[in-house]
Amino acid sequence: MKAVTRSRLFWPAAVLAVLLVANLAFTPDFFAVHVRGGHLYGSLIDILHFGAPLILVALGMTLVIATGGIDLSVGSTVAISGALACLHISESADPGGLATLLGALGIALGTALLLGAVNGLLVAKAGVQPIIATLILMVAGRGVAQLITDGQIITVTSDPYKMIGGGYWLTMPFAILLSAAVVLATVLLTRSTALGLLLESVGGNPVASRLVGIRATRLVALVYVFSALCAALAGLMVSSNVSAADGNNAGLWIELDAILAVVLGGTSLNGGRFSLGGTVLGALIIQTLSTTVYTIGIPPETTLVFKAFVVIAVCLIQSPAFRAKLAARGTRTRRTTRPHAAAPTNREVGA
Amino acid sequence: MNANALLTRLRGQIPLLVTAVLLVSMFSVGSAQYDGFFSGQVVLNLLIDNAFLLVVAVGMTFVVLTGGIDLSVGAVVALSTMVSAWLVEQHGWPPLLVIPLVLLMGTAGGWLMGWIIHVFEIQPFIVTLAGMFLARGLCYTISVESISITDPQYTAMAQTRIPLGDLFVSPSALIALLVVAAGFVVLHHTRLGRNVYALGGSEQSALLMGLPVQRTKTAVYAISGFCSALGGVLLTFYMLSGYGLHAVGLELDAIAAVVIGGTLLTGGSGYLLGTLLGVLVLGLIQTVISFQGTLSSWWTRIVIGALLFVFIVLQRLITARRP
Amino acid sequence: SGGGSGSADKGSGHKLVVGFSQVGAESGWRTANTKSVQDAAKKAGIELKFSDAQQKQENQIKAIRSFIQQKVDVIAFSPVVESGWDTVLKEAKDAHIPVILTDRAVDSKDESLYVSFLGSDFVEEGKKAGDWLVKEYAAATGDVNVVQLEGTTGSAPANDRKSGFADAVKGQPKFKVVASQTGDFTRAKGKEVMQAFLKSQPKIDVLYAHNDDMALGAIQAIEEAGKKPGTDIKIVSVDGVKDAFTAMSQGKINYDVECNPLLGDQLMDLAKKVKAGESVPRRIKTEEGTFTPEQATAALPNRQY
Amino acid sequence: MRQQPVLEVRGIRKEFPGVVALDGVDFRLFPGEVHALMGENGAGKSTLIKVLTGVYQADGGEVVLAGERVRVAGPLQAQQAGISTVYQEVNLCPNLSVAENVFIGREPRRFGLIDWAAMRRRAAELVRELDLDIDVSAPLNSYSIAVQQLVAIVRAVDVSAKVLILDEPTSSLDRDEVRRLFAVMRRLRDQGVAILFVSHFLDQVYEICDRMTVLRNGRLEGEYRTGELGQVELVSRMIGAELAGLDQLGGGKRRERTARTGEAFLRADRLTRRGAVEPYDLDIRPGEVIGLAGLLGSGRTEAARLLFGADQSDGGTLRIEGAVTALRGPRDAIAHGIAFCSENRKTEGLVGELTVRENIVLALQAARGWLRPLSRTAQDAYALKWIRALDIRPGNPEALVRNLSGGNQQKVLLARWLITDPKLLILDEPTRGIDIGAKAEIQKLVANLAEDGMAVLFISAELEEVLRLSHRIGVLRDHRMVAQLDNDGELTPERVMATIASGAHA
Ligand SMILES: Nc1ncnc2c1ncn2[C@@H]1O[C@H](COP(=O)(O)OP(=O)(O)OP(=O)(O)O)[C@@H](O)[C@H]1O
Ligand SMILES: Nc1ncnc2c1ncn2[C@@H]1O[C@H](COP(=O)(O)OP(=O)(O)OP(=O)(O)O)[C@@H](O)[C@H]1O
Ligand SMILES: [Mg+2]
Ligand SMILES: [Mg+2]
Repeated sequence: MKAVTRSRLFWPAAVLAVLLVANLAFTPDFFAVHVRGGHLYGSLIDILHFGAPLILVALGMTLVIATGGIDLSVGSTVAISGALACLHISESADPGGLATLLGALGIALGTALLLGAVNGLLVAKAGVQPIIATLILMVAGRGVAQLITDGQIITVTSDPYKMIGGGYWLTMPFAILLSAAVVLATVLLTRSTALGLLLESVGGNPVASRLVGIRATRLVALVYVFSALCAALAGLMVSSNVSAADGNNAGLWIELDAILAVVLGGTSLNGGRFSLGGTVLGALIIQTLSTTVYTIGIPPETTLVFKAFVVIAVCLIQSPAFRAKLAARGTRTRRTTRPHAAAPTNREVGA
Repeated sequence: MNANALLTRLRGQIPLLVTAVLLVSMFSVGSAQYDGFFSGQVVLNLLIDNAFLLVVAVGMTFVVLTGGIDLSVGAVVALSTMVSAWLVEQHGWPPLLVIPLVLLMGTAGGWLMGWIIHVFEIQPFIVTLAGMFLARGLCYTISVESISITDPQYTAMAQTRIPLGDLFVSPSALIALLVVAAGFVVLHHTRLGRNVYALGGSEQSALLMGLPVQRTKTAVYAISGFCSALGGVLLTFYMLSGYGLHAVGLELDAIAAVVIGGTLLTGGSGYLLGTLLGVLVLGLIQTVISFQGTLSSWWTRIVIGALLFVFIVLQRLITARRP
Repeated sequence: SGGGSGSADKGSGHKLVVGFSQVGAESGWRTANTKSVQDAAKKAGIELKFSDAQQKQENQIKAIRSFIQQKVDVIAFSPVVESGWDTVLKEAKDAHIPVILTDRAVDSKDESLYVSFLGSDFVEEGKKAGDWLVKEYAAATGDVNVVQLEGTTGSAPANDRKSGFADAVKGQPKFKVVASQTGDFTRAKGKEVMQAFLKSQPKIDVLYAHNDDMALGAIQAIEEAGKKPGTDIKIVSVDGVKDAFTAMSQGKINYDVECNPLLGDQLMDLAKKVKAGESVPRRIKTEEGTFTPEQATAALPNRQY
Repeated sequence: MRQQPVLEVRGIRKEFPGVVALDGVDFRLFPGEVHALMGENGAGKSTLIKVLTGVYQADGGEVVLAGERVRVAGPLQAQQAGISTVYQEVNLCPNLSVAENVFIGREPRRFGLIDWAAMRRRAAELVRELDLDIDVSAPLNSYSIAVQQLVAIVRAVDVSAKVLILDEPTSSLDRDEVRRLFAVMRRLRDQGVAILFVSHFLDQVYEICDRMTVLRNGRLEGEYRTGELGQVELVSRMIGAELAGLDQLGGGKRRERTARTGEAFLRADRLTRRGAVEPYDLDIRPGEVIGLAGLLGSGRTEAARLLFGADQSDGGTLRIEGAVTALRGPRDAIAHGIAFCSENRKTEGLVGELTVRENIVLALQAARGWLRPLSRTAQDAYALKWIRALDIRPGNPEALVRNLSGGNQQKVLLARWLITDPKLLILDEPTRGIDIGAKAEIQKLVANLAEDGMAVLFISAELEEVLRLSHRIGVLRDHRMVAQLDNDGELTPERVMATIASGAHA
């Protein structure tokens, strides 16, 4: 039992479970999953489905944060990639064709690669502080996305494109499968190679890492590229889900949610140790929270207050210091039932 | 003190100098480019229009120097405007009571966040993010509409112009400069200020050296809360309204100003005067954009990003090249 | 300025300069609005100083200040919010620059601060949507369950469209707003929220969306739930963008209240008149209609945005 | 009847997850004495000190201060109660100036504001008392770990407390510095200050201490007068076994050295870096141990860093196996088979958040590249092998390095480089904070590695150690290599000291 609670994933998982169960109280068939029209249908599926892009973005963010950085530009990358893909499809002669789809994916991911490389170079080579380096792209990138869409919403009708974010495969939303695959690939990439260890080392102690011969510059730059690719994939998913690209609003504030997901998952913003599983749980917590707000009908005016209390509660539960203090308080109150031991003096030094 | 010591200390100021020089060059380019740009009033307007940002950024500097971050500032600014407008307009409270109350509220909120951060060892990012949600949420629970302020004392503060020769400044700009001066003195000439730096250098060391870590940390967030509330008060002078959507994203502007000013986000190193420069840089970019006057919405963003890029890269290149 | 292609210059011998401060570019509607203003200025031979405030009132105030500094002839702007303009408008007045509001009013007590207000009335839009609902369900006896997709919390169109709608259905207890959440004016959010509604609400008769984008997102959610938008769930929305008209022509939206962004020409006319010293009405409503699916189908080919 | 102890603990117990660090320890400290706390690496010395000063809260037992039972809530409270401490790892703020580090928390003030001029002046005076010639307004991190240690001592001493605790203050100091420190300690003792002193150098302990308390595995072994207990007996109390002979303490005879000939593995020609080290020549042959001697700040570390590419040289040439090589960074050096074990394990060495196993394999893994991960079995094998070989405690490869005792951390760092099987091993103060048993092991290890053909560059503040191991000794003074001495069996520490002092070729 103790080993279970001490696991890094225990508390995020517990929080997620509590949130889900809380929903059950308001919507009795919250956990029900039916098959409707050949698709799985239910609130849990929705949470995974709408959480998929956030999971992707947070995944990239986790690795960035592991190196001690932060990436604010993911929201803009989400917008740009969706915009580029939809623009390409809407301008092509054969919007439903597979070649068009591949072209769209290529353009979107290729551009993301470039954007990530710019971030990476600024941070790793030029030594600009990550928050500022990526802030540049956050500001400018949104403009670029608007430029691409001409400030309008580009609607596309392309069945293969629709598949990415809104389609189903083997009764499951394809987006869920896709992000599960990416999560799996990332876990494999970091944990069955030495990448994870090297990243944690760079984030934990950059000076020492240089002295053991880790190629920190390249590693850090790559991490930003990875983050941009994840964001681009998320952007494709978001735009595909609604079959439209919205340069103005796609991915707005997703960077905050992504960072929050990472932190809720138990990864420290100071860099070092990271937990991909924790991040996935963190993202699901956030998505479940939104769904909870919708299903239990919290009025929009109080949504934020509600969120604030949930976030603080979640953090407190996860905080070992809080639990220790709670436990101490418990034993102390139990003790105070008998009169104070007559220790001669028990003063606090210099208090 | 010998010349060597002087040199080392001067070398520490180089990033600050570089930033200042870049700022001046940017202003010169603007002056050469646009009519009416080269005027004292444009400079003063930078202060007038960014007074509240400046105040908020001063508070943020304290937090960032300890290695923390405060995401709640924008929302606290909004809440301050909202509470001010609500109490003054809808409950008829006198401004002289409302303003101290709002300042107290901001300080207490900041203090509470700092306390949670320290005592329960939760990352500042989350605690202040929750603070941000809470403050914005409280705005909406007061009202989702904006409340305009017609109180004569507020309007007087809003419309007073203090002449400086041909030019003028607003009282808010002076208050902001005062806050910068006070912040400077506190940071560089008081124990609290040095403890802030020590905390940013190494929290564990600060603890082992017997510094009042908890007090410093809560103080820093309380200061940031106070500055946000004061920023909110200045914003009410500026806008004469309270609104839950005021100052959206201000936290990023404030952090950007602090970091552009040369403060390390990891804490322990930076200057308050750098923050002043950082705010001026952001303000100047905005001014250039508005003088440009033909940029479409998206080009506005792209150009802001590009200017920021050029500025940051030059700043890095020049400071990195020194031996 | 001056010189160049100044064929439109008359009388004073220099081109009319209008400073226009736009809220931002948060939606396709806003972009169409911007474009219309820019095109109209070009057409009318007016030099336009355009500034984008990125949704921030302080940026708009700064922009207006800089217009004053640059001594433009007329200032026009779409206020981000209604309140808080007195100071800067007074400065404009002191500099003898007339101000025209577009799209949204300001709540200033001092009427002399601006000369005219040109634009839509969000409350009216909400009311129109509500009126249609009342008429549509005049015969219904049972409860009519309405879900509402609100705009960005706190924004003026969201506030006004909500209260206008509420006013219109107030007298009729059969209309029950069973769920109301913000969809942030976006398709993705509209879809997400609607999906949650469909699961948590056993019976939904009507969807009222504060803009078309959210309605379009919601339509997808409804379809994925195996229901027919426009039939199983009636949809009423605001804006009248092209995509919505397409959806209407397919019977997926039942009623759309237009909110016309194309007020550029009107604005330029107004600016010229104001500069020439002619008296202008204080309130000019843009030409806005309401659309049923039939009207929308007919209008679709000419829809510009 | 003796006077009352200023500080006394009874039955202190401290438990960390999985480790009982202190188990019912009693300890008394009297005014006007220097008291040594002795024990192997991981015995619980630092933990006891941290409990005394409120960094950790004890799980049991009591602290009595001047006759009163107290709960020390934290270092701040401890300081206010008159306990001044230098912790084992240098715990100062690297970003602040030396003067600030000395005075922070008690800065001289005028009109409520810090009096910077007075602060700098007084700091300069204090620093000069220890014969340190440094610029007190420069940031602390521009100085070597030894200087930082001295600054920490200056700070603690100046507090003029009732109790002064020094946890391994001499681990990177050379003789002269130690002598000056002892002078200060004696003066304070004579003023009635109680001093708690931790060191693994037995000579130092016997020189300065009046009494000692021995810990073993977190338990109290006993309290003795220095005169009562001989060195051999002390060691056997510490390790809990009879010792065969003093010889094994590392004080024994020098090893036989067969002079090495042949091609140099590495040859430096007028290698230099401005402001760090003047042009110097050096060659190291396989199987050779070259020692570097010099006073604190003489440039030993900086000379070594050039050979590893940790700093870029700006003059001279470096030949590796005969070929002129420009090292662009540590990575290059590692690729050429060079390893560098830094003197500053906290900032330049370990990644505290990672486990012992991960820290041990880090350099090897970095050299292999991320695509060729060491299998978990291989990692475990390496970790376990070196945990056993160096007696790293706790012997759990999954323990976080941050939670290890100082000496054990140092062993982890050593293990990291030993598994890379380098051709040239640069060891900068490798025995810093390591107990005498382990020190002897490490010395034996280095000698054996050299025997097997590894070239070693050995830097240590402990001259005897350098002499015991090296074939040749480079002497540095004021950032200049002033001599290279053959360790021909007649070389004595005194002669090396004389060379350092005169700065001339011997
Ligand atoms: N924070 C901690 N968490 C877990 N274990 C710890 C922690 N601090 C110390 N320990 C363990 O407590 C034991 C005693 O460590 P301590 O640092 O007191 O040793 P020490 O006697 O000072 O050794 P050294 O001579 O190497 O400095 C060690 O086994 C160490 O691993
Ligand atoms: N009097 C001094 N004592 C100590 N360090 C000094 C002194 N004066 C200057 N320093 C600086 O401290 C730094 C220490 O250099 P380095 O680390 O190379 O020395 P070292 O010989 O390895 O000595 P150690 O590691 O024992 O401190 C150098 O940059 C040197 O300039
Ligand atoms: Mg120790
Ligand atoms: Mg050294």
